[in-house]
Amino acid sequence: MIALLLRDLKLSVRAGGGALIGVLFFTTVVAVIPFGVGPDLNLLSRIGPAIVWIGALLSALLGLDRMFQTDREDGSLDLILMQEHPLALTVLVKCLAHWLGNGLPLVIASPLLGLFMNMDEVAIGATMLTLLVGTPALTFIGAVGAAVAVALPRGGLLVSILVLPLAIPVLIFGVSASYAAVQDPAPFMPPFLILVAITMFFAVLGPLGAALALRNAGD
Amino acid sequence: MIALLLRDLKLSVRAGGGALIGVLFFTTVVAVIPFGVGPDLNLLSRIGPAIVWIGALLSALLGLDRMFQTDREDGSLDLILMQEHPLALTVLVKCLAHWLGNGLPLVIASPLLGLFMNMDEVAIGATMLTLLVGTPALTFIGAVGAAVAVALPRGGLLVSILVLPLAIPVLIFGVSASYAAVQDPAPFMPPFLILVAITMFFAVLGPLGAALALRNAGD
Amino acid sequence: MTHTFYIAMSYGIAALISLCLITWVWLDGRARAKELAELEASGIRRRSAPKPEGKEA
Amino acid sequence: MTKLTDLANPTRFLGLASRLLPWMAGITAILFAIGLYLSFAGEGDYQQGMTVRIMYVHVPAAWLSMMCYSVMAASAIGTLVWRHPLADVSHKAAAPLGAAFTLIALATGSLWGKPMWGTWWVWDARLTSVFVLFLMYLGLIALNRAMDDPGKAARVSAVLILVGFVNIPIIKFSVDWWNTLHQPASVIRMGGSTIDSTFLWPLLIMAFAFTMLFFTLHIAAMRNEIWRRRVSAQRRMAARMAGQTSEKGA
Amino acid sequence: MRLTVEALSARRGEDLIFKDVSFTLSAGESLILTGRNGSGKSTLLRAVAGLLRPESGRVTWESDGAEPGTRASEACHYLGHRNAMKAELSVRENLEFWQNFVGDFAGGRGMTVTGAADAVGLSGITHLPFGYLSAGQQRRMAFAKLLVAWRPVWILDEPTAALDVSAESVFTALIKDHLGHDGIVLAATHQPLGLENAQELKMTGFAGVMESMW
Amino acid sequence: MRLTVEALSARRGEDLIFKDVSFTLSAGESLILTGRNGSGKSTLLRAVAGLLRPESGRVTWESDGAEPGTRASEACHYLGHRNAMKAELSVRENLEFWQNFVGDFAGGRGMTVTGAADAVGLSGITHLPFGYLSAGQQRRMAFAKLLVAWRPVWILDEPTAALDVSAESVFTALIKDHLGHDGIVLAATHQPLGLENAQELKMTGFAGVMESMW
Ligand code: HEM
Ligand SMILES: Nc1ncnc2c1ncn2[C@@H]1O[C@H](COP(=O)(O)OP(=O)(O)OP(=O)(O)O)[C@@H](O)[C@H]1O
Ligand SMILES: Nc1ncnc2c1ncn2[C@@H]1O[C@H](COP(=O)(O)OP(=O)(O)OP(=O)(O)O)[C@@H](O)[C@H]1O
Ligand SMILES: [Mg+2]
Ligand SMILES: [Mg+2]
Repeated sequence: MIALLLRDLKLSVRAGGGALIGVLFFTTVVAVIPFGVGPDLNLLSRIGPAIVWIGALLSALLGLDRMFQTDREDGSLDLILMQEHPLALTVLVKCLAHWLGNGLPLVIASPLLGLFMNMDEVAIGATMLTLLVGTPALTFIGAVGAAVAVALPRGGLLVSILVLPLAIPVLIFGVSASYAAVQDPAPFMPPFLILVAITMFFAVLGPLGAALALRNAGD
Repeated sequence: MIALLLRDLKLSVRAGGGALIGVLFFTTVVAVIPFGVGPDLNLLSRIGPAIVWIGALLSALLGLDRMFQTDREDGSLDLILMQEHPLALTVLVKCLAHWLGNGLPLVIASPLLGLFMNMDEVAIGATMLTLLVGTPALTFIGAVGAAVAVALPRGGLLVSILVLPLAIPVLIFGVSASYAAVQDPAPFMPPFLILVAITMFFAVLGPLGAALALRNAGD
Repeated sequence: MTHTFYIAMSYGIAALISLCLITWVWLDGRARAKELAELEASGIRRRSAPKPEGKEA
Repeated sequence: MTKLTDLANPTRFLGLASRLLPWMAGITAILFAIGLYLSFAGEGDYQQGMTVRIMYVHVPAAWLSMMCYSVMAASAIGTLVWRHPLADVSHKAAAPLGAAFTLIALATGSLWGKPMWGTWWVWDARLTSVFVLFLMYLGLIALNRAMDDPGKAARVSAVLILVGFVNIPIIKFSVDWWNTLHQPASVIRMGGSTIDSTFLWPLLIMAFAFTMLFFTLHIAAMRNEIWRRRVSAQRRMAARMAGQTSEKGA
Repeated sequence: MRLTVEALSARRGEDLIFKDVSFTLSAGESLILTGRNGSGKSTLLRAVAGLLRPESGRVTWESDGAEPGTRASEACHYLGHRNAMKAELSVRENLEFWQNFVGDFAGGRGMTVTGAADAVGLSGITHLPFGYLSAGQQRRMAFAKLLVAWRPVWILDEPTAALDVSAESVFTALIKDHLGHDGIVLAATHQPLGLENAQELKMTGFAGVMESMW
Repeated sequence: MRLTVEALSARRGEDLIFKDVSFTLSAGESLILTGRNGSGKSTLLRAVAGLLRPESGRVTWESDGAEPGTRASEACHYLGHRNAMKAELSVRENLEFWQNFVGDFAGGRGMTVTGAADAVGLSGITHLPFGYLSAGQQRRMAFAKLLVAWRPVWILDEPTAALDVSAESVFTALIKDHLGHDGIVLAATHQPLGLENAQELKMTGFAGVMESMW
């Protein structure tokens, strides 16, 4: 299992994905925003958390759909399925590796981007915290989609329809918790706890669902 | 050439689900912004064109990096490279197919998203027009990146970062033309014409650069 | 903050980055030269390089 | 008289480099000594106060960041058209230098921006295009590391360098095309320099010093890269020879 | 130690590819599948390996030491048409990963990575990324995977494809060695593997449409 | 009609794989490359097909009808280790695409898609997605690609890998037929193709390190 974690991490670092690249991409995306919106610092800091979250969603989505596809194409998936390890655990480990390689660096880079977006300290902290809690959920949801995609010879389309709607609640609670931290009347805790709950829910459901899809995908 | 166009279109509909995933992502991005900005309709309509453009840019980038990768993995790229058709023309056709599969749906979906953002008719029309003219440039720029990615044994995202900077001018002029259409003093035509010029510039430079990279990537 | 602070910071950062760069290039060069010398010592040399006696290979 | 083709021979290049490098390093040091003295001896600008001194590092570093890219673009043409190995080495060696100079320009620019504009960073065209340049340098460094066939890496990065070259005119003319906070060109412009000569001299000398620093480091880095390749080729050769003898023995 | 296949049938799309295939293999026995292209050899192997849900029938594994609930697939190594190695990682990294992930099955010990590479005749190039190897070198390294972790049953789908003549005989020797150590081998092949005492099963393809179901 | 290869050398990484290979093939002639795994057969074929930039030397194509500037690669069909077909598209769609995209070379006519599928012995399954075919069926369909558009030179990299015995003889017949119609064949293989009068070139691998350059 640790071997799998390490292998997937290595692949995500080598295959041009991973830490530096994801973060650079994220940075570039955020850097593009002020061009669209104009150099209005006030406005920037207001939409900041939303933009940082969208950037994170995008970076998390990049490559997620191919989480099992590459393993299937080269035949590794067959061998992985044959082992005695519970499949859901294997999926969990793969998700973990994906998150460590792609999600965590984004969380770590988010303060810098918050600065670019002229956000204040509280907003930056809140965004970082919600990202830390919320991005794993995106990975778990994506894993189900990726597993289904493997099962369907022409499945790509269906997957996005399946996955994005599930990701929207994460995005919404993540963003609203970040805002609640800075805007006075709204309390931070309720949306944040919901976000935690969503992540925990998908941490269970995601690997189980993905494992089920993979077992039934066999050809 | 038409055969190539048709094949790529078929593949984008059948396999990756280019069209729908892009549009769905686009919708998600646009749907999240109001959370950040709050229910301030005025402000929404003010940043509307910018947000729609940013959403389009991000959606256009999804999957663009694998434009040549799949062809390389199954060996098709070898045969494509050997033909007597000028390679730049082949790349142009592939770009066209990619744009028809991924860019055009975004353009078509944009009025709907404009409505979400509370934009008025002129703004919606202008945004749609600028998207129609500007998104091909994104594809052409991305093609260079995709061609370079093919050469990388461990290719991928690295490349989008290398080319994303080039997309910034497209975004700037697209957005400023959209704004110029609604804000009085600024004239619409100059930025719009620059956008046209940029697209035409990259319509030449992109395929040529990509062809050069493909020829030199050979292994 | 005083202007002196910004000036000092600017010159400081510029000096720091330049020095890092110079040291990196220098250390890299030394390491490569050492490797070459080691190879030379172990008797491996370029086919097209002149022989130690000075005769052309 | 040495011809260009002689220069382009790695061995000859190494010989030339070892003769030139001490001189160039010396000239660089002298120029920096004069430049630094002049920049602190002169008085401040009536408008910008003492902070004008930041200009003496900011502007040369900014120029260098663009010049380095131009050198890389020229080498890239060398790689693609003449396929010369020294051109490969040249643009590979220049990328980290470019990144460093761009970083200096960015850092000193922000440090100047805080007292002058009241903010460290704004997303205007000049600043963003320089930031983009920095990202491109980083990307090219990463690209060179990601590939282990140096020849292919060189050709591929050459293509990207050439495509990315469009950014250079954008940086240069961004202040004219978009109205921004940043200073428009005043030293290098059509119709002569508009800058006061008390500032011009230190600036020019510092610029010259930075340029010499760049060329010194570039030649040294190229020499290192050639050595690196030589070492790796000889190691491979040795490994193969050892393998062959053991195969025969078995 | 016994691998039992009972009345196995499998489907592709809506066609039955084979019907009621049964056999039993005990320690040291081997079965060679032959048949034309598309006759269902790979399909049968995948069904036995538990990668394809069979239409009917079952595959069981019995052995003295094994817990009763062991799925047959856990006792098997599967070498399919695809190599299951990552082009981006070096050969050594690939082999080490499979060694750790797959682990040894009760009752045996795998070789070291270096030993396995040596056994397939390619000890010198374990540092190269797998993707750089030639087609035959890749196939050999994929075979080395079987050696680094021990499994009693080897399921091999055209193991000798793309190999040169000397490598073919190396492979045959390795397979014989496995059989000699009480292994079981189930292989599909077009070229004779040169195993003595191997049972042979000729696949014929298309065994009918699942009409009765409707 | 003549394919000339002069003093070709090619590199992989920093190793020279072969050096100064020269040969000429005229209408009706064939050359078989043999050698161990990793000896550089595929590398040579890719260099001739113009897919790999050679370190030195050149490949030229002359023919009565051809314009002087024709790249040699335009006169060639290349069948590599990979099949160049899309798993998502049906066999027919795949073949039709290559037929239209590649087009016929001056001086010959390709078969129809149905005819080509028939020639490789698989006329019944052109409606299936390519990904559903068995390994051997995929290889056969990849070969059918050579038949739908005419090219004087065929560059074949282990064309018979994964094929059953009957298909091998079908392929040999097709290759002989191509040679009989003034074609040129350049093939790498481990199994004898059964061509008479074929020249043979034995590759040996590793021809040196490019150290002198530095
Ligand atoms: C991070 C922020 C900054 C960046 C990235 C930046 C970048 C550049 C670049 C690329 C140039 C060379 C332009 C050319 O040759 O045309 C330049 C020149 C210059 N910059 Fe900046 N700059 C920044 C901040 C500032 C600030 C805050 C000031 C002063 C208020 C300033 C003053 C100047 C001046 C006076 C020149 C010389 C223009 C000329 O004479 O051509 N810069 N800067
Ligand atoms: N969805 C489907 N519908 C109908 N037939 C299918 C479908 N998927 C696969 N097939 C057929 O099932 C058979 C599977 O063959 P399999 O891969 O088991 O053959 P094989 O004996 O391994 O052949 P080879 O020697 O070529 O490897 C093929 O004839 C293939 O065309
Ligand atoms: N970057 C690299 N560095 C060193 N060696 C390499 C590199 N890339 C490929 N090689 C080697 O170059 C050779 C290429 O062999 P090639 O694919 O041409 O062999 P082949 O004769 O077709 O073999 P096969 O019969 O297995 O198909 C292999 O030995 C491979 O290990
Ligand atoms: Mg098979
Ligand atoms: Mg080969």
